[in-house]
Amino acid sequence: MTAPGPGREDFGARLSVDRSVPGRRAVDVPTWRGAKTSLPDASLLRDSLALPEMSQGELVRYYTALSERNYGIDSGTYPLGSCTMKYNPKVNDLIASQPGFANAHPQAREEDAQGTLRTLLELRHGLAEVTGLAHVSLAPAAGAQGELAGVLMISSALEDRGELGQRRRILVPDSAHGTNPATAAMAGYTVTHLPTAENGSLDRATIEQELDETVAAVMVTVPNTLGLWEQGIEEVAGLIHDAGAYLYADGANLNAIMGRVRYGDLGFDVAHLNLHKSFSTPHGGGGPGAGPVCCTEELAPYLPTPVVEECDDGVVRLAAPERSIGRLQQFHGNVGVLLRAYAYLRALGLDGLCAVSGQAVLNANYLRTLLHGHYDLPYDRPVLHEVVFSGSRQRREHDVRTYDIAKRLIDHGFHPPTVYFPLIVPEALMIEPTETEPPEAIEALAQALNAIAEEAADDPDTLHGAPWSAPIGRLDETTAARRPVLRWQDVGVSEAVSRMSR
Amino acid sequence: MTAPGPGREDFGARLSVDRSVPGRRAVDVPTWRGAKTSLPDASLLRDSLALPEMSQGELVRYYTALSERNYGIDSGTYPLGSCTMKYNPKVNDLIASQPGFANAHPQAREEDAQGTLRTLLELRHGLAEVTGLAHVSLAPAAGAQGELAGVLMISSALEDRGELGQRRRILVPDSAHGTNPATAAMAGYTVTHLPTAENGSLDRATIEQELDETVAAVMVTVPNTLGLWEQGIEEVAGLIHDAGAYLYADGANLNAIMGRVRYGDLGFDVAHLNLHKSFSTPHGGGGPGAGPVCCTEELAPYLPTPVVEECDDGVVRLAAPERSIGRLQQFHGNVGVLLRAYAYLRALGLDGLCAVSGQAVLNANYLRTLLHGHYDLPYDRPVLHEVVFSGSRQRREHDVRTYDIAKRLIDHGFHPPTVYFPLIVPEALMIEPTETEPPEAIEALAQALNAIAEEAADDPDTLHGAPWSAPIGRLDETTAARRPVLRWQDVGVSEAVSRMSR
Amino acid sequence: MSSPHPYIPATEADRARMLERIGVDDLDALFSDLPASFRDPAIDLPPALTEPELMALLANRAGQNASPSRPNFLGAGAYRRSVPSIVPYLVSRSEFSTAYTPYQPEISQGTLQSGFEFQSVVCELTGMDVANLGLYDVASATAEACLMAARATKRQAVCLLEPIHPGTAGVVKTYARGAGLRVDTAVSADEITDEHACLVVQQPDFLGTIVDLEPLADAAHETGALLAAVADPFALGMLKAPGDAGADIVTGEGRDLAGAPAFGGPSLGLFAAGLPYLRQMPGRIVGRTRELHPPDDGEPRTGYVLTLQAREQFIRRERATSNVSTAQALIALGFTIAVQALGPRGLRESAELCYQRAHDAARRIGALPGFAVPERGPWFQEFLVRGPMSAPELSAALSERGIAAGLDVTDRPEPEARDALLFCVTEATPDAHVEALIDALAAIGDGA
Amino acid sequence: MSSPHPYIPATEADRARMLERIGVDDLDALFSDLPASFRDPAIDLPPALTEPELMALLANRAGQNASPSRPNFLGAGAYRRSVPSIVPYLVSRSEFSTAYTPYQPEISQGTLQSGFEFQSVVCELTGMDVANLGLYDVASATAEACLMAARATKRQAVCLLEPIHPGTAGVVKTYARGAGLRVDTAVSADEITDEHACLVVQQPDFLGTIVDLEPLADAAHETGALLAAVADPFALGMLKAPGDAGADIVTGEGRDLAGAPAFGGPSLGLFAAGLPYLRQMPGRIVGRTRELHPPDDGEPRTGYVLTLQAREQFIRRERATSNVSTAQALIALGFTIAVQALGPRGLRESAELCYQRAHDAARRIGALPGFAVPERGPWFQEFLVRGPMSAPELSAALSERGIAAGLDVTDRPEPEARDALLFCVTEATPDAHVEALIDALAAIGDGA
Ligand SMILES: Cc1ncc(COP(=O)(O)O)c(C=O)c1O
Ligand SMILES: Cc1ncc(COP(=O)(O)O)c(C=O)c1O
Repeated sequence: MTAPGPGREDFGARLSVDRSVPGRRAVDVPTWRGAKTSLPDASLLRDSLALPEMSQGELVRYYTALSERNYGIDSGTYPLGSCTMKYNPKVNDLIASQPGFANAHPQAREEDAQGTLRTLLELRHGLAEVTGLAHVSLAPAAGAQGELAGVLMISSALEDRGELGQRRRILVPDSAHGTNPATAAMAGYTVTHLPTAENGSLDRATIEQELDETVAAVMVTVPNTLGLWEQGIEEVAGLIHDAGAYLYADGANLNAIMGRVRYGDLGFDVAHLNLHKSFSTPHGGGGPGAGPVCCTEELAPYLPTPVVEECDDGVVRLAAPERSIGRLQQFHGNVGVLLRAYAYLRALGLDGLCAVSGQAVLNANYLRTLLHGHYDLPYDRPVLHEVVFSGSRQRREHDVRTYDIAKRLIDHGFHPPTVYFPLIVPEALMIEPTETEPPEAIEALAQALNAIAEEAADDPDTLHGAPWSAPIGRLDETTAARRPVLRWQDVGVSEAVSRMSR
Repeated sequence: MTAPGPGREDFGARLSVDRSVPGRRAVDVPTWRGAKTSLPDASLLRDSLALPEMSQGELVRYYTALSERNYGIDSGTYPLGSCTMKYNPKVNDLIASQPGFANAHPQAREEDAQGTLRTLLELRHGLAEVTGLAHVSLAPAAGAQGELAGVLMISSALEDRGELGQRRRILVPDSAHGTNPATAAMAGYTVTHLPTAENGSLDRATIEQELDETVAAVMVTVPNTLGLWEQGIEEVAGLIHDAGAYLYADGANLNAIMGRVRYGDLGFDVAHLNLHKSFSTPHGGGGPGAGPVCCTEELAPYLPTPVVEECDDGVVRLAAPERSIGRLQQFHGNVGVLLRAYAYLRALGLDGLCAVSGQAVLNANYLRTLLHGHYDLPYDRPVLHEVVFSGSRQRREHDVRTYDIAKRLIDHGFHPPTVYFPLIVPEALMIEPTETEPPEAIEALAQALNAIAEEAADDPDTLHGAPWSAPIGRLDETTAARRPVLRWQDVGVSEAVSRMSR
Repeated sequence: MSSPHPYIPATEADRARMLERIGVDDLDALFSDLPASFRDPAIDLPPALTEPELMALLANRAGQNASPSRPNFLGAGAYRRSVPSIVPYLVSRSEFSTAYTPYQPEISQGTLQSGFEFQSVVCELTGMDVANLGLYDVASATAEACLMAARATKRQAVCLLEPIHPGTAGVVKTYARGAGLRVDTAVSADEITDEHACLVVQQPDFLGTIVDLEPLADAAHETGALLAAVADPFALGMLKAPGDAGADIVTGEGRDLAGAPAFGGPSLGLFAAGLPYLRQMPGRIVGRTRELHPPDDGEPRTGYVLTLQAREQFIRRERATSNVSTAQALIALGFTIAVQALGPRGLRESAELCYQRAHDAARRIGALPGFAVPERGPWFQEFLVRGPMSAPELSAALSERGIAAGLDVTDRPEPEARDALLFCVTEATPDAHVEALIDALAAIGDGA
Repeated sequence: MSSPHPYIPATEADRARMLERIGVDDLDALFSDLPASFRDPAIDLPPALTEPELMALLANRAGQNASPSRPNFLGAGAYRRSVPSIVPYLVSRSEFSTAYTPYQPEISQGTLQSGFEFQSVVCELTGMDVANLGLYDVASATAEACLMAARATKRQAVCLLEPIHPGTAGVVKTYARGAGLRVDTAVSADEITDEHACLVVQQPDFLGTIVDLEPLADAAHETGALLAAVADPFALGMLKAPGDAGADIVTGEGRDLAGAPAFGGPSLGLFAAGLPYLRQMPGRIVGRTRELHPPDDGEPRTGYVLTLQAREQFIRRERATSNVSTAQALIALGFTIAVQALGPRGLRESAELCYQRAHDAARRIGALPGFAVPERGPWFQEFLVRGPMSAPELSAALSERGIAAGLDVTDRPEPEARDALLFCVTEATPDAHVEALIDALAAIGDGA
């Protein structure tokens, strides 16, 4: 708790450098008492380093105060659609921070890291079971890197088939997350956007029309970003394979279907998962995550290096698949995140995973029902893990944007949902409660959103100026981009920082 | 961060039981799969247990929100006089929580606990050096228990001298902390209060007058609770000893003089320290603390059990002094706190301890100077670790009490100082900045207090109603005591809690 | 040190500026009251360590204790528990851990509301009307219970029923001496007289046996004494609440549910009593109240304050109910969260799991040739083991095999304890440790 | 499970109520879109574990790794550092750790303002104008640097100067393939041509040598290529900032200053560049701004937002500068706090301590009969050791003695690496470990 001062404190204006006093320090460094080696030539050395100088207590206070200007999952409901913000079990953090795990060196002999490696092996097996795709590399650091891995694996397979030169297109639904087209482009492909049909699934006719010998792959998010099942995906898989292309699953929404249906069974060739979503590892304000890539036998030789394998001697090792696309990380991926995901998997088991997907879906539908009528619902069907409303009516009738609605929700004590995504829903409000929200929280959220819908009619200006009760008011994002101030020096504080000279 | 809802949330009205839903749970318990033993007779077993039922995420949110309704040393300046709220180094917590320390069993063979025991031994030596009293027991759990130990040791010594029956009085200055007279009474003594002289020290004449063969001991706080040195204490010690009594040091204010002067050298027979103050271990919202008792050779045989000693075989053991007053704890004291205190001692060394006392005193005098003239200063002299102002002028001229001033300080972002103590200063404001506050914080505190002094004149009602910006407004303490509501059941919620039946 | 210590912000330049403002020449001037002849004594302390050096030193020290993964069957007052993972995280939040005693309720609602939860939990577990915010440990809490009983009954002796933890008995004696109380020990409730302020009974007793408190309460009450039960709060997950069996005061040790044993402390003394004793109780108490000045358009909100302080030393001084000030608040917070995490079913299931695992281990040990498990009645988690050699020899033989045996209780007067070690198995004792123990005992039995 | 899992609040009764409100009969109805023939496949997963079982299992697993207290001289991309004690505590505060990417700045100022601090620290250390919020790790950051250089120069090849970490080179190749870039490796700056978008240089290089970047920058710039330096941010505590030596892009690995190696990750890719490349940069960037609607009586306050997002995938999609979304924000926070805790003097002193300790160890090893420490120029914390036997044999001999030797680099082309192990000693390598190594090497030398 920071007791606020009278008046409005401009906390953001006081950075570390503004709090710095030359000569203060937060930790001491041991003195070297042995024989001294002369330093390298001065031309190789720096002669100044302008960093803030604070005592330990001051630094702790500064970052404690900063933490209090943040909202985490422990602060309350965090219904960001697609992001799957669920409770992060503390036990997972305890487990990953055990010295035996934390201090394992990435270059250690495999015999010296069997505890970690066996755990990763079992995670690999677990993910294979859950996805129905038997082969897995845990290397990708996040979803987007998992996508890159999957698409590059497809490139390698096509190359081995001699078709890489000809298959230069990847089809991506217009409801896809931005990482999908961006990944396809990074992997050198042209992106063709597939329109979403009335029912919220892919438009079969367009796919059939687009599928030809120039298509390398179709990337589909299942369930999709509308929170809906891709109807007929198992048949589309057949069409795609018939056309010689591969079917990629963006598995970031696995949490809706865990334990109930599997990508491999439906005909997907490769999928990535977002463990930092479905498997509850903390998102850290923007990572670290982990985006394992899972695939069929056919694509297995191309998996990124390393793959965890048990050898005949019972030792678990890191292997480079035969025709691997190569490395994605200097070492072996975000192992600390993978350990947490493993702990989560073991805490739940199959019944637990089904309970997760079941409750996640029930919660989303409950919210859908409670909000029904107050906001437009472009795809008015039972949903899976999330539901996408539209603020179009509020925009049209009261000149209130979804942006305003989101900001106002902050005043009601909630983190806002995802807004303006998926792009195909105008003024989108994409809400994912997840299974870890109690029904009372969903009811309170619905009540707040419905109250805001009323306010939009009665008192739109309150929404336009919101939030009113956050640590800071609505911020000027336009000027931020137009005249970027991106570091201390840009604020003109560099001279306030003492420079240490040799 | 908790984004506040619109309107005033009555957070305090929603206890765990109000959040409870029958059937929820925050942890699972393993199932016993072995042979079953029948339970004891039903008459020995309970048939209901009315506790709240919450999921893990809900419970974490509840206590996270509660933490945000608290102010700790990491939140800002916490200038409680006498309480010595200084920065608590995180490294000490890390050290004490190492599994090797944390999991040591108190009944372990001493050979199995040498890491802990040697550390305690070195702490014991360090405290002996710092106090000039060579013999130490680390057993007392807090200052008050240290006092009890010291006074009982005096009783034992008197008993051995055959004077216990006759020496039934203990002299305690009127500026003493309440634990001093309470301890004397618990140990069976009659308390005689000694008035404070004009200069803020003991009144020598009264002491001389009171000192007779009915006096067992004089308990003196050095420096005293006015933040002042007890002038002539070394001479008073002589008088006391001449009268056959013992001189006890309440060492809770050791932080002002660490490294500069020692109780033993001054003639004290026994002293307790408050490690959770002087040695920076976290106070925990009311403990745990540690109140080691240190004494002369003469009193050493009476120290509480255990005392840590190195034996001839090099093994460190727990010993019962010859004529020990006995145990104060089932086991060996608040060892986790002692480990933190040891780490603090080692991080500082002698130079560091002197730097601590020096800066603590400098900070208190700086504050004294900055506030000078704005509040009455009954003892207008340079102070040591703390300074005691009086709000008498504000009370008299503006009907503003020190209570109001303290509450208003909350609106300025500070924890208030200690108020109404010591009892000899009317409307006391007892302020102890400690050495870990940067000068800027002291300046800001002085500015706030001086602004409040002005407000007292210009706008006393703002002070009467303060605080205005805290998580909750001024509370009705009178009703709380008159009609005590001390647990859930008193609020009438017990029926809301599910009862578990066998 | 020319540059300041990391814990002390002020630099040399800061100091110069401050001294100037104060109007003194140097720091020494501020210490001029201290008697010159005693100033700056020679103090022998090891030199300061930087943080990495400090961490290395104390990692090393921690490694000099027996490994925490070593099989350990010690109980006797400190029990290995499965502490829910959320406890250490929440307790370590510095808003809780670095706060002082909540003297300013408006910015201490976290500590205070948690304290109200604690009191409620303790009342429910013990079956009592009121609880305080906790005392140092079970032993000092029991000592305070005796002093309170003496105040309430105006009697000058207390009676401890054996077997009681010697540490508890010891502290009662220390405190009783100051208060001028006589401490008697008894092996049966028959020994209680109308001189006794209270009968103190441990539940389960020191040798692990579950005690039927009702007849003891009746016996105490018949003489006008109170019954003070010293109960393991974890065992109360399944055992009858002492209040329901007639206890007037209940104390207990809360440390183990809140965290690791830490060589015995920080501990947590639980203290609960019947309503008649409320104003006689030692320690701090939180009460619920409301805001004084709600805004015109609002209801007063609910808040918590320290209350009934007229009992306490800082107001009542020598007439206070106790001298206690700083107690064990942070451990109480951990205890509260742990109990609430387990909840009513979890607590019951854990207690039963503990019971089952201990009995299973005892049964297997009793079946080993040369070993016996003498019983004294129904028991909870601790049992006596008598082997084919003397108790110290058996203990040493296990120690050689890397196992910490149960406590040697041969010197106890109870016949069952003769030549016996007091073993403890809880819900948290790893299975592998039990297996290792049984293998080791079998091997020792074979060798004997 | 009839009762809900601890992670899932809703009870059976809650579910019934919710289903009724939704208007469906059962949960299955909500899954009716899923193709029936594929529903509820057989999935083979081990049964659920309760928390105590889970903790026991994974404590056991952690124990199957080599003990963390074992002497270890591996570096080669992951270095043992003295992480300030305040880092793990602050980073673990769940307001930081359980937040999402800060899409809603008003309630994410903690993440955002810390991010601004991070960018500032990275700019200062690297001597660059702008930095992003971090990428996955040094290797993928370097790959992104190559892609950015290719975009900026419109060239189709990059040149890696050896010796460079093989993991870094590997990731560059993976990314380059997708982007259609050729990856050349060179042993000298002479090999750079005007086909190359950039010259990538590691500082210190893979074998530990400190590189003089200025001539390399000049060589690159002469051909119109950029210089991308892959620099150890810790070494930058004493080494010249690559920006001051002419680098256009700087990447680096931030993991080790922020915490333990954790078998290589989570890592933290640092990415900084000159101002001209700002709008070509991958990843998130925080900018400083002000409130839009201050109250009538107030100045607009300062706040932080994600900015320049028009580069990013969620707006630009296939035309984005990178596909990166989730990165390593929490590690960046730890890095920032660690660097600020050390401060300018601490960072310099730590780097010099590391340098001195490594050189002292190397000197002592080089003095052992049978051992040599071939040097390639000034070096920082890693050195080559050639012993009286082959490198794998030496490694195995040390391993038998409980010491993890330096990395085997015999297969490197550099002549000094032949038959050599790459040892690493840092400021945080315990003295006792260095002593143990020297003793072991001496004994091995005697035996050979
Ligand atoms: C549907 C979908 N796909 C892909 C991603 C990318 O995952 P990451 O942020 O881990 O790179 C996300 C989340 O950002 C997502 O929601
Ligand atoms: C001067 C003085 N003496 C004694 C005490 C009692 O110490 P404790 O609270 O640790 O029992 C205190 C603090 O409360 C104090 O300030």
